[in-house]
Amino acid sequence: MSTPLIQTRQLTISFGAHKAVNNVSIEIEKDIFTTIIGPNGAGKTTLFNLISGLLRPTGGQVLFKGTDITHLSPLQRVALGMGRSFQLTNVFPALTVQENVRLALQAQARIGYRIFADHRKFRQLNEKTGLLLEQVLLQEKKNFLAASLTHGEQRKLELAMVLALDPEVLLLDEPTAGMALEEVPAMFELLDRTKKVTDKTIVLIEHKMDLVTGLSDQVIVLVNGSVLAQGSPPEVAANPAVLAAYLGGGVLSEACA
Amino acid sequence: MKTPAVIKLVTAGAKDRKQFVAGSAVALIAAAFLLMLPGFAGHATISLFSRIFILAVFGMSYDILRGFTGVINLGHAVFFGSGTYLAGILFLRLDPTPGTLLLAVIVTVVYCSAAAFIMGKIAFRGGGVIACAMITLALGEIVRHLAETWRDVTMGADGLTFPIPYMFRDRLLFYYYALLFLILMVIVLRRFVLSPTGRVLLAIRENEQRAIFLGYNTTTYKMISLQVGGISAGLSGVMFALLTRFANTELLTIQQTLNALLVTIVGGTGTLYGAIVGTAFVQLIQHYLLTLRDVHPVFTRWLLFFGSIYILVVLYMPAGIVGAYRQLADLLSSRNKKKIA
Amino acid sequence: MDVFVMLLVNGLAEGALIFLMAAGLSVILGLMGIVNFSHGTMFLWGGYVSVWMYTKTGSFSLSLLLAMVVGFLMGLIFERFFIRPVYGKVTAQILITLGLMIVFTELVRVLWGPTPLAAVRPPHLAGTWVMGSIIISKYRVFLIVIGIVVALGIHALITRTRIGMIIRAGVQSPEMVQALGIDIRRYFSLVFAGGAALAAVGGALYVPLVGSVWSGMGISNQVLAFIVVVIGGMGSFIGSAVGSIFLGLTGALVAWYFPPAAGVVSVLLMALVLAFRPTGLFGLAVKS
Amino acid sequence: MKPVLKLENISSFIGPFHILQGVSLEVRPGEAVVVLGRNGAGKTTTLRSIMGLVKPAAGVLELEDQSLFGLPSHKIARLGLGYVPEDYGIFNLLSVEENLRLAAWRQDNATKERQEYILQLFPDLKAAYRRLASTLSGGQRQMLSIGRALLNENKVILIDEPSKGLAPIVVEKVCKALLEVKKNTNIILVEQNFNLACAVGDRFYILNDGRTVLDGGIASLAKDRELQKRYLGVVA
Repeated sequence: MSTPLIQTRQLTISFGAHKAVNNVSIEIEKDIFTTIIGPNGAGKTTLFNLISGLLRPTGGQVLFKGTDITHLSPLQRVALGMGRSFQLTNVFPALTVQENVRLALQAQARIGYRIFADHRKFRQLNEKTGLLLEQVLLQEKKNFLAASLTHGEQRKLELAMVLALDPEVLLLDEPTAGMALEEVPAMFELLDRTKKVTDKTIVLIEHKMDLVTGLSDQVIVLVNGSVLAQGSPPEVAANPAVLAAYLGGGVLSEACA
Repeated sequence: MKTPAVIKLVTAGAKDRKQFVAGSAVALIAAAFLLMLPGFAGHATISLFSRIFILAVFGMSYDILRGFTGVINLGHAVFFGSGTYLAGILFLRLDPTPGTLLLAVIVTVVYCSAAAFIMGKIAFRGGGVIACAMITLALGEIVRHLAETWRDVTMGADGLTFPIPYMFRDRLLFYYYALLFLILMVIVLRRFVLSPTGRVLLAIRENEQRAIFLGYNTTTYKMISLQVGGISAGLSGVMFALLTRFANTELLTIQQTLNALLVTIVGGTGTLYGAIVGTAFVQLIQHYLLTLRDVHPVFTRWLLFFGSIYILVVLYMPAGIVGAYRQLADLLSSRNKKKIA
Repeated sequence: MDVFVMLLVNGLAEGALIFLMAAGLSVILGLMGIVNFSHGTMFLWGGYVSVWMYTKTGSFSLSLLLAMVVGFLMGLIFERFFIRPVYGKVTAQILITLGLMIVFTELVRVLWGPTPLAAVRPPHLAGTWVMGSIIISKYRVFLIVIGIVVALGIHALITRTRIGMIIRAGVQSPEMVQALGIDIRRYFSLVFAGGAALAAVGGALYVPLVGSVWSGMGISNQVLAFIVVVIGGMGSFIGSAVGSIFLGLTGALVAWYFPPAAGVVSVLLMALVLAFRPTGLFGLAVKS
Repeated sequence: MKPVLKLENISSFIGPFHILQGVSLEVRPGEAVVVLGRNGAGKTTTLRSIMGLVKPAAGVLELEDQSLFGLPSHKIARLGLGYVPEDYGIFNLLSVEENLRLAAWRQDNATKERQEYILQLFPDLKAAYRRLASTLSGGQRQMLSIGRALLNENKVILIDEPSKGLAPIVVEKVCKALLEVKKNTNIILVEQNFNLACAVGDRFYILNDGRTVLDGGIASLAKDRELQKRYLGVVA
């Protein structure tokens, strides 16, 4: 068996008495579309923060292609090929949509230190920017300020920025959060296409499971900081423990209902 | 809440053709006016304008940091003052020749580069805007303190008077040198701002964490920004030495830094040109206030007014003159569009 | 040994003075997330009004009292009219307080002239105690005592009173304090003015020590207070106390053994601390 | 019946972002309403707008006959609104006792009685009375936070996802507490835990993209599997 692209070993972080992520060991294989689901507060975003380096674990390891990256900075992890999006929209608000994406492409093209070249002269980047914006259906908004976009559009912009980095693995933190429900299918279609066209490994956090069943190869259920279940979407959906976790526990329904 | 129009237009760049043409026209008219100014203005006015040109560069150097990178450096005067001191000391110790001036420029660039490196290493060690402001203030004060104590070289609080190369002594000629210096620096800094590096600085100003997650080593970029800002300030300090032929520790104080800060704020931060407009505005007002000395002695304390203007601008006109102008232009153009539609 | 005792007293006295400024600065930073660049101006005004009062009345305690009142009022006015409109905007706060610093430093020059004024120690605190070869200045001991009293006072205030409770809670989340029905802004004003009053008293106590008052003394002492806050960890009260003593003692030692470095030692110390602990010795997370 | 709390077409911004674009809901006397919706739909911002922690830009916001629109948070709180935020809002540097004392703005007998009642309701808090709040577990924090909101005679208590990140057994405790609270006070509950929502709530509102899109009796929601699947993230 090949080494998994991302692996965590007994990954743990506690904030005071609270263990936000508790002893999580997961493996994410290359080219596999993994979705991490779980109720709010289960530690999904914290897990992402640990994998992408925003937080340092209190215990355990994070491995990328078999190498221990637990002590690398976020910057170094990006350089290795990890791109992530954020749950709360995290763009450059007072820059245009185009500029947002262009900055990501520029990072990937490694021309940031060209002090006296005109940034507009890099035609290729501008073309690529156009292509990416087309891909995420934002072409018409390219000269708008990022701050003026709707929530859904901002999520698309985020996705374009992560794609622009051309990372080996995309860590997407609830790309549909805050979108109008009607916009969600388009977003997932976008992800589906990305998965097929670009041949990337995608790890997705999602609160709702039914939306991603068709998309995911593997589902990991996180509850109270620990892995509750793991497997193919049908397997996980059939797991009574998962249902209970989502509904709030069987005992509760008897006690309260 | 609306995003200030300043930022909008700067980032949109000059790709808007109409705006570009308008901008060029303004620049041409201004250049023509400034070129002909010595024909009808007196000596005092010419000196005042030379001063404006040089201090405008100092202001722009500050805008690179504050307006484009979002860094508040309260020790920026170190670069400017050191430029003046280095030039002065060299002119005094060696012959005041163009060769010495060249040497002074080289020494200033090297010195400012090194100082920016050290300052950045300490100030950018985490902690954000607040820590950076406090630390740079402390560093600046230390340099001032050193200059005051090191009397053998700097003459301490008495100040340093020095000769300058012959070719710069003519006020009229110097006016053109200063104008040329300003134009050159505008071209260079504008290029820098529009370069890929300059764009990254904007990204840092907007959202540093996101910039890191795009793979930019933001600390390095901030260091670059400080290098460019520091060296530009140092060069304007050298020019200032040629203008005033005198250096004192005032040039190294927080007050001097605040002068640069004020002109960028009055003119409009993150616009580069705002610093020029702001410098002109502040210098003209200062000049006018000082002529009121005879009316009432309180006008000798013109800093009182300077500080008040400063507070009022921060409270009521945060986008500055250029920003307010652009907002107005924006408003008008959007109204026109609505009419058409 | 006698040199050591002397340096200890000198250092602690310096530390006590710095502490009077740094404590307010630090608590304001922790509670309100504001760096008050006009803090040194309160110190300056404290110095001037106390000298003015002392020459008028000859009463040292009256002059301290006046400094405190003036500092408190200035703090109230600054907070209400200049800080409040820019709450939450870090950059604007820095700029506004810098502006206040310029105006009020200049105002001192208008009122009392640009040249330094002489200041004297009150007779009962002037002079020295001589114990064998050890000579100790009474005034320095007085400063140390004041420093300790103020530190204990603030500590008691923070741990024992309702105001202190609100401050401790507010440092974590001013918003939640407000959502519990407490007008946190009133406490902001109070803390800001209290910090200002402490700084003003610091200025009033500093002036007799150095023998004169001049318009540049605000900024130079503010720099020391900043360094203490950076070293101690921003927003930490304990950190500001420890940092002040640390800075005072090092300053005294260096001034004695290697005077040329006296001007830079504080900054070197700061650089050194930051190199190993970027958040300072007692680092708290600072807002925004 | 006249509603206790009424929101009509509330619009709120966070920075430049238009988060609430028309939220309407009302709480009638004796009622607990549940606000549901996907992550990012604007549920938390709705509660924060009621409390004045986010200043609403437009709309109607009334508590009984008093408009809350534009009032500072502390005044809103004193008019009778208790707030239990998502992250509990417990002050770590204060002891449990101090956390309670801070919230009590009157030190009268009624308050003392209520405090006794709270400690009775949450024996955990009594045991940890003198301890620093930073040592409390998530569940204990939640109880302290709810207890704190009960300390004053509040007309409505706003509770944001009380089950978030808590173990099922703790959620049950919270549920029982909420049922007890409901006897005396109106509640607005933001919740993703469906069973908890059903157990406590009388009526529900669903938010989508910053707008109220649906409301109704909780019983009808409990039957409607399709609706649950669509808005609540329940695994089908």
